[in-house]
Amino acid sequence: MSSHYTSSEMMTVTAARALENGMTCFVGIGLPSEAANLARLTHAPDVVLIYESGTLQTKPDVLPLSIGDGELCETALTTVSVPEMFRYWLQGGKVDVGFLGTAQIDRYCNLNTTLIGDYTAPKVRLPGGGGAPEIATNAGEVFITLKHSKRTFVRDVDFVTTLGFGRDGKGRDGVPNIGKGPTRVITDLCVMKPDPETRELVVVSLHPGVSHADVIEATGWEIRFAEAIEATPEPSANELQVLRELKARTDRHHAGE
Amino acid sequence: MSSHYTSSEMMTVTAARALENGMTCFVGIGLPSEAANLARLTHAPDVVLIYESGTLQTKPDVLPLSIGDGELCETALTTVSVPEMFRYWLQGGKVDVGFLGTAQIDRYCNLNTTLIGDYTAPKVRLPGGGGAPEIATNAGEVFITLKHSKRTFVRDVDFVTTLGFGRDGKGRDGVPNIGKGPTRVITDLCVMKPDPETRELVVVSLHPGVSHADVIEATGWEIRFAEAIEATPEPSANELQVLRELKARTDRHHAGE
Amino acid sequence: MADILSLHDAVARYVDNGATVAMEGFTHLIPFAAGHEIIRQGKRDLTLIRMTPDLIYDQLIGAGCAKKLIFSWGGNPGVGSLHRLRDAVEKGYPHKLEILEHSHATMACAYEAGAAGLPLAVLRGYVGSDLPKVNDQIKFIECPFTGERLAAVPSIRPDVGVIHAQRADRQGNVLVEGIIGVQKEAVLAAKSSIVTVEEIVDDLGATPNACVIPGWAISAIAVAEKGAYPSYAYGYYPRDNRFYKEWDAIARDRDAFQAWLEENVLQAGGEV
Amino acid sequence: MADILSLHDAVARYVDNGATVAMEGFTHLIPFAAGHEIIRQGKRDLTLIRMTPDLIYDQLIGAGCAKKLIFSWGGNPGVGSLHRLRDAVEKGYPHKLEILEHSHATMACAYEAGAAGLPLAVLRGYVGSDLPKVNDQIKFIECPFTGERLAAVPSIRPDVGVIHAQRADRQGNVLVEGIIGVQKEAVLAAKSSIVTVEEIVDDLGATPNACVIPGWAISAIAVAEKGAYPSYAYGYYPRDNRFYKEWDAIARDRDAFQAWLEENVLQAGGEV
Repeated sequence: MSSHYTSSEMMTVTAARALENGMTCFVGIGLPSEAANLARLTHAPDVVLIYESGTLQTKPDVLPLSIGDGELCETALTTVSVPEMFRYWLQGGKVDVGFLGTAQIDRYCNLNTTLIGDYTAPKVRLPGGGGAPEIATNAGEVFITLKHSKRTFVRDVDFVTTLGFGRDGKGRDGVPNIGKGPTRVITDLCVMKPDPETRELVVVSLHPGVSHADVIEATGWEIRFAEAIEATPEPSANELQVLRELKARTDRHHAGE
Repeated sequence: MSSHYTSSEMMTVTAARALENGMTCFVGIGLPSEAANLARLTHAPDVVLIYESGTLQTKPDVLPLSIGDGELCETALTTVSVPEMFRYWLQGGKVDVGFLGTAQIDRYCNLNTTLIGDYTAPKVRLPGGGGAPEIATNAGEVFITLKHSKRTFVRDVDFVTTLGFGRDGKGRDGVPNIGKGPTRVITDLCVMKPDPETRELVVVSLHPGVSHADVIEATGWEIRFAEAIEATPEPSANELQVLRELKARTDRHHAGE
Repeated sequence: MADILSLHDAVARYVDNGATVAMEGFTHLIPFAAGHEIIRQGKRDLTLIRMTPDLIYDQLIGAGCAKKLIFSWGGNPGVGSLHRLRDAVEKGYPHKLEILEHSHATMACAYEAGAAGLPLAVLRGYVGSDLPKVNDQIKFIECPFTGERLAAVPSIRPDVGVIHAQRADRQGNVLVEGIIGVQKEAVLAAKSSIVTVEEIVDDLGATPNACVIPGWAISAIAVAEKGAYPSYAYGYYPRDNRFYKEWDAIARDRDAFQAWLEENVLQAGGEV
Repeated sequence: MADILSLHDAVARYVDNGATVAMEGFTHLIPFAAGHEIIRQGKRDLTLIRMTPDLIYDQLIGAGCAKKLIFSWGGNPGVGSLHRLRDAVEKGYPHKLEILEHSHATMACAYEAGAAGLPLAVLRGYVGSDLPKVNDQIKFIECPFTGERLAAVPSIRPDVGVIHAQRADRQGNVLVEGIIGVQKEAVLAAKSSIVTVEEIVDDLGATPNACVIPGWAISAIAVAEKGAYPSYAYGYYPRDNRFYKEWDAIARDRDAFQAWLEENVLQAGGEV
């Protein structure tokens, strides 16, 4: 891997590039928020960012630590109540893309943020669904970004908090008035898309310096690769600079400086 | 009838006195609005007036011509959307009394503001229900005020736009989560209340100078009188002065002066 | 992203003959200029939705634009009847008008449900009323938790939502202030939307929780100065209550109405 | 009409052992001072409702006040786990905690329905999710107009709603500004309500459509300066993100938590 950027930066830049200028994006906290704001500060100045705290069309100067940081409200076009956010803006069909992270994902893009183990006696209790279950079904499509590892990429999630394509890939078939679901998953190793027929995730692009074996090693099932696999373009100098400045500003801000 | 006030003034003052200080009142336009504001300007300064236009706790200096005059918003504590008004404030149980007028009323206090004649071939088409159907069921109780005549007081309304106690007086029996319905009807001749058993309207108080015969003559069914009928107290000099000033201000305002 | 168009072009692009149109503004900010433009363009067979038809729909109905009216209170506020509406309902003039009648609470909830992308609205409504007997869109459902019987109606999802607002910024974001009625809902529930505004400004000057509709949720913005007259625009001009009273005589007479329409709408270049 | 009380008296009057309590504030305006007062008064067996339990419920759970938690996202935002919550769920410490789990959209709609006096909320939710398998309050209904299958949940109608706001006037009317979350709904849906405020002023200084809750819709107002700290109050003080990060180490260890609680809540006279 090239030494002038990290694999995390590669992931964020690739995720950012997935957003097109002018899209309305319902943004999850953490990696999605980082990517969405990078997009806004580089190639997509008119991307509309919406956070579930009710902040519409927000342009934070530093990345929020929480989904409801003051920065999000102060730089928003307007701030609505949380019921209105979920009813009028998300369920009302105004969101092009939901951008989500997750703790666990399976081969059919189902997301688990509820727990590891059994529901009544969890091994690890995770935070829960939050906005994700309805973002994933009410947004036009869904992008997912997370780090690649055998712990996060599992054959079957322990719990379907949020629908990808269900346990058999057919979970959206015939369901009216929902979005098309996950259309890409961006990790620190590669980009994956669901197979148009089976909905199983397929690697379509490898990041520079990443091998097939690296992805196989980090995935909890026998991951498939597209026939014509692409090389993910490297981050540009400008993208890296903007991202690093954003993260430095953010760190200073949250350290209370 | 005493010559120093009119029967209309008698009606308005009596209707105003029905409101107690501190009540929250969902106000219909016209006579109810006149009475409610007179109450606020005399014995009930802390009565909370709510209009269906979304204006909460409003204190208009002149009577509104429409339910959404600018005066209502400018003097309100706050103005909410109309869905919020009907959902959170009325249906949510925050209204003590709904104050309504009507075109037609029957012996069981059912109100008709829809039409005279048959629905598909109306003799006279009236404006319709507006807020009344849900004000009458979701407010804690209902006051009604209108001028007394055989045309308005009919045995059975042509159409039940708004529930009093139904065609048989039992329309509220066993219905959960609704208010107790009409508790008094104030006209230019008398005050009526529903019989606690049958719910049929009974005259409980006659205005000064009004005879039993006057009421019988103006009512479209064999109206009953309470055994111990009271004499409605006359308007005070202060009430008359405040009412006349209010109406004079209002007339000047709506004439565009 | 909203296109900033002339009112003529906005109406020509989005209001088709036969369309379902919701023109809202609860007494305040009634989009009269847009209504007049629809009349001038001779649109026909419209299904008109509005809680309070008011003078704007009296004019559209009298001008022959409407096939059907969905409403909840059809009077001239504080004055009396809407005579063009009554003439259409009672006498079928200028032609038959189908009506579908609700209560305010129901229409407000149906707009809310439309904005929320739901197929139905649920409310504690119509208890003991005859309205469900004459409106077959009103059904009743049983709450699966309490067994309570509640009213259900289809949500309102018009082809076009039309409102008037105080101002837009150059990106097409709109501020609505004062009595906000169901205006936001009428825009969000509709497939397309037209917002007329008093002016376009650099900065909306909105407080954090003001009623602002983002430009990307609107189809077209058109400047229409005094576009809500004879209703009013909070912060701009008052309601012309005198005109509302004068309307009674104008609309009561078919010829007087036609003369008024000719002079003030059809022969007028733009907004009255 | 709201009584203006001390925070001690407001909590003593309205929060009973065994009550169902909703303390809301979506990241912003979290009513920490009120939470600490509930801990100090040793309330027990509470059913705690909150979309994001956050540090405030981590503290109440760790202090042994809670019997049950109804929530939709139980993490320390941007930091990680709520360790007192996890200790209760995973290990039953300090005692067993029953949980009932929703999504944000559902809880927001359930608050909205509670404020609207309805027994249920209806939404397009939980499609394909396993949550309905572990939460028997989630049912599905069929739209009588379209046949669409929609989720239904009971509305939220707590015994007590507790929020923090910027300011009240002397009549007890309250202004909430910035991220308003489900705060208004939590007050309106509840049988009783407590609103803590930064200050009481002569004039709220609210614009026409600001989020103002009238005093007659509130049970008690209590002044609690910095009452939302370490969350924030728009226009007053920022979120202490550093404290949120430090909380991870405090809450991870039972003894460290107990020491923190002793020093900052139990031995503190009033608000931290």
